[in-house]
Amino acid sequence: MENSFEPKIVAFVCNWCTYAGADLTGTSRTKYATNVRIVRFPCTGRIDYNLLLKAFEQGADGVIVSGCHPNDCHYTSGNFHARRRWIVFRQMMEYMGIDMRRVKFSWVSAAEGAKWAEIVNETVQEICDLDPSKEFSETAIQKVA
Amino acid sequence: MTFITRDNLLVFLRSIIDSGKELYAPQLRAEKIFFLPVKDVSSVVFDYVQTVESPKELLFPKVERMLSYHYVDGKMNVTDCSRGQKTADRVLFGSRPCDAIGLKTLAEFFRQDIPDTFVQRRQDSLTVVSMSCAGSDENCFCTSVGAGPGDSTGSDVLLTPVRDKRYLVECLTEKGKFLVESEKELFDEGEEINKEEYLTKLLQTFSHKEIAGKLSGAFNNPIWDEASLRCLGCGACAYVCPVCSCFDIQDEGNSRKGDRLRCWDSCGFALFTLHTSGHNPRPTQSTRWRQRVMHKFSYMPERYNLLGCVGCGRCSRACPADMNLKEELNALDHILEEGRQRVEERQ
Amino acid sequence: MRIEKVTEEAPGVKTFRLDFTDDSDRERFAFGAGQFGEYSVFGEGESTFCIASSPTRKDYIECTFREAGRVTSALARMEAGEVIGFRGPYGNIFPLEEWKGKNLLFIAGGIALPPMRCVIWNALDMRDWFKDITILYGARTVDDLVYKHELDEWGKRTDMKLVTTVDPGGETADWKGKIGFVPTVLEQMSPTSSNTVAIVCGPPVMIKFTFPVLEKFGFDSEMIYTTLENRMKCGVGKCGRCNVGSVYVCKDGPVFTYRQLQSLPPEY
Amino acid sequence: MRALQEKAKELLESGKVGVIIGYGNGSGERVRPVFVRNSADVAKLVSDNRCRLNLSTYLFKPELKKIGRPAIVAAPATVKSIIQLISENQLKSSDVVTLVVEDDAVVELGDNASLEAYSASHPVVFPPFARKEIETIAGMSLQERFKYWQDELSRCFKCYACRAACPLCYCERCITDNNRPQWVCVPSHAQGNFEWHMNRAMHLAGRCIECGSCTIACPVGIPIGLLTIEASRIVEQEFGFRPGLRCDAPSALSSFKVDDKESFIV
Repeated sequence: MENSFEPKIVAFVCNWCTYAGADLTGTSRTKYATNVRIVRFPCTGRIDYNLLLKAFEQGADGVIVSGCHPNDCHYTSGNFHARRRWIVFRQMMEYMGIDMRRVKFSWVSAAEGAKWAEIVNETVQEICDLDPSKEFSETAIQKVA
Repeated sequence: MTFITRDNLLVFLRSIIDSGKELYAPQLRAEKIFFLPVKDVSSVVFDYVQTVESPKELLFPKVERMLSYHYVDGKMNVTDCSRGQKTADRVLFGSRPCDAIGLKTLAEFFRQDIPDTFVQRRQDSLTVVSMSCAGSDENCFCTSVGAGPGDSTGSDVLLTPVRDKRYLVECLTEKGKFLVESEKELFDEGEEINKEEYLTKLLQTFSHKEIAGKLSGAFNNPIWDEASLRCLGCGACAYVCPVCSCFDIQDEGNSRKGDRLRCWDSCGFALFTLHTSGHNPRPTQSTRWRQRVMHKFSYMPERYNLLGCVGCGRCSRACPADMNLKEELNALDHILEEGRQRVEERQ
Repeated sequence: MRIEKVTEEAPGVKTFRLDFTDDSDRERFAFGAGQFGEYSVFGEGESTFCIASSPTRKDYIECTFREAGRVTSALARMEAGEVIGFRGPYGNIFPLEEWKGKNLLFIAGGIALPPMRCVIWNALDMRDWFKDITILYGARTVDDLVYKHELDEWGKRTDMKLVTTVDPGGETADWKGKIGFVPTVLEQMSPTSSNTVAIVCGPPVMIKFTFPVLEKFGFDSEMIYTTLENRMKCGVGKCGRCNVGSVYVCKDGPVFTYRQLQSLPPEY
Repeated sequence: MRALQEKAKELLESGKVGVIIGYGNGSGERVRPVFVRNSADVAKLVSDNRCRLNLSTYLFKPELKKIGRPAIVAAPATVKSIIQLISENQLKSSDVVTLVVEDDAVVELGDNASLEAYSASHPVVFPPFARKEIETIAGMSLQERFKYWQDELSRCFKCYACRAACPLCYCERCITDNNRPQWVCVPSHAQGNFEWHMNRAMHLAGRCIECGSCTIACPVGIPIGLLTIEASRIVEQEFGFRPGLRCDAPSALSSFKVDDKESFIV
């Protein structure tokens, strides 16, 4: 049965670097796991942590958040602000008992098509090892008693 | 008169669980007492004045699924959750007489006009075994709202602690009799006693009937502004209240699959009555506090002949700003009485 | 119910014509002028609007709404053919029977014409029941006037009188109606109160200033009707937010006389 | 107590302030917020170790703002929250007269410097239960922590007393009251509660001055203060930032350093 688990992974990426990078992965015909659904944002600074929560609540098994490398942000400092929030958010989630191995943060530039494929493949593999997301599924977080 | 010992009472509770019913009783959690499902009868607490939350969740849970919808094969399938579902048989043990009255009032309110089947169904399968009060605190005022520490209204069985860990047993309804009869040998017959002697003495400080009369002319009284000055506008009072029944309806899910849920709401929140246009009929905390008191002591009696308060004092204990309802009502009574006398003198 | 037709009335204001998806529902459904319903978009929630079409027009109902909150925005995105949820009808009705043989004076402001359109069409369809019918309708700007096509139609009819007005500054170059706030225009019209029922509906501030004008012209408070709109969730007197004193707008209203309102606390 | 009452009398009679926000005797053994507007009523003011609820949340209540300039009876945590509010441009030190009671003498903290000096010399001490809980949680595994919080939060019925009591929750419209988009589910089921408490913690990260008002206010006894305390601990550990100490401090989560640690980012 283990082989049949196809994790659902949502990727929140910035328009200027990672989205272009993922595009490059495609145009260079690099093959990589198809489990990922990409959501494009203007900047990592716009990626609210609530979006991550919502992704899990709606059945995602893993989330990738990715944007421009430090100092490369199209808006100068969006990724620096985002990074501070991630630092706090990750640890808060762990404090509340959520396994943060399900969330991958990365910097992928427009030129790093290969890195994008690598990150997706790696994440899929890691999530497969973790089994389907349990914390947020309806059995663990009951909607109605 | 029928009695039961503490030891036999625990056996009785055990037998309720064994019979497959869900038993709810006061238990300790985070240094506070709550009505919780009982797994082990040894965790049931007997020494308490009042639980933090009222037992209203047994009739009116904080979140209830009203309907589910699922769009399949080009068709929207809607499941009405008010129909067809069986509710587990439940026994509530250790509710105070005020709680039992609260449950009854709540059920009667939901029965008005278009009966609410969710509440109705839960009430039908609930047996209430209450415990008279041998103690009270400064927040209690049941005697001022027409009840008392040994009032049997709304209970199916009422126990009153007498001496030596024994309890006087009053079977009040068919449901109650049924429950007691099933374990008859645990109960014993004893001498006649005067129940009143074993109850806490709680002085009546005002009359709810008089308050109701006086409130009709008190709408513009400055007392509301003064009393609500320290109100923080949270919903703690409403959520611990055994009678408060206001709710919100929320959709959850997406356009293809999801639920329509009913969840508790409170008149103390600024958003409760806020119109989309930005207009708010109750724009300040004082108007919201007034609505709370008026609704309980004036509108509900006038409209449904139900009193919206049972005097349990939970709102006062829960209030982070220490708004004490008993004290406020006494002050209200006093001020309105003075006002009435002034008017009479002028005439 | 299925959306049959979408009409754009004004910026952000749309009218839906709705038909029942279930034939037996259509058969069973009956309502009176003044009643409202709970319209829902699954996943977004429910919203309360008056039924804007006349009970004399069978087989469909219409509702008009302004895109404002979560549900109305979702509704505004919907197109003909899509299905929405409906509960109702709820609330009381305008007592048209009692008004037989009287003059009717309708006074509406802005987005408050829809709840009145129901009773206007109802009255027009039973034209011989009533004597003079006058409508005074105002909005902030010419753009904000709803039911423009019907306003044209009403303006052309000879068996009724229509006065439209826009707030000062809201007129356009070719505006032929009046300019001024509704209460002011009403005062200029010097309406007769004899044998006349006034039906007022509009934003709270308009209502507040219109009642005194009507009283000045001798309208008895029993002869002034209005329909209230408080925030509602359940529509059946349970959720506890639409009450004005001990009265629930959803089941004792939404139609009230000014006399009734005078005895209630001003929480609407 | 006498000193406080005299000071209050002087402030009211001189017209320096319109209202004293202080503590008075409440039901039973409790104290409650009182708002003294008349010098004849200063006897209502008390000051003892029961006075724990942070009163600075009342500085934003519209009904009180109308009365006039307030003086506030402040515990160490209250002073910290006032400093934090000043640093967030919600308040100026001249908007409020801050009164601290020490050894039955009353000190008026009238400017940023005196507020900061007082704050620096008066650390907030957690009540013993909080220290114990913090240790317990620190020793838990991930699964245990998940269970612990699910269990605790299951009692939450979203009365928002925590928000109401918090001096730093001053938003006119809270994220949870917005429904476009609906970031936080309204019902108090497990999911809605998790979202609410996560948002509360994130919004108070680096801002929580650890007064414990939310925990005191919680009617069902959830140690919710631990969440915001943890958020602030993370901010301090990662960015070296402690709220409530300096009136001109930048906001931890709307500033950044180029070399913030990023070991978790690939």
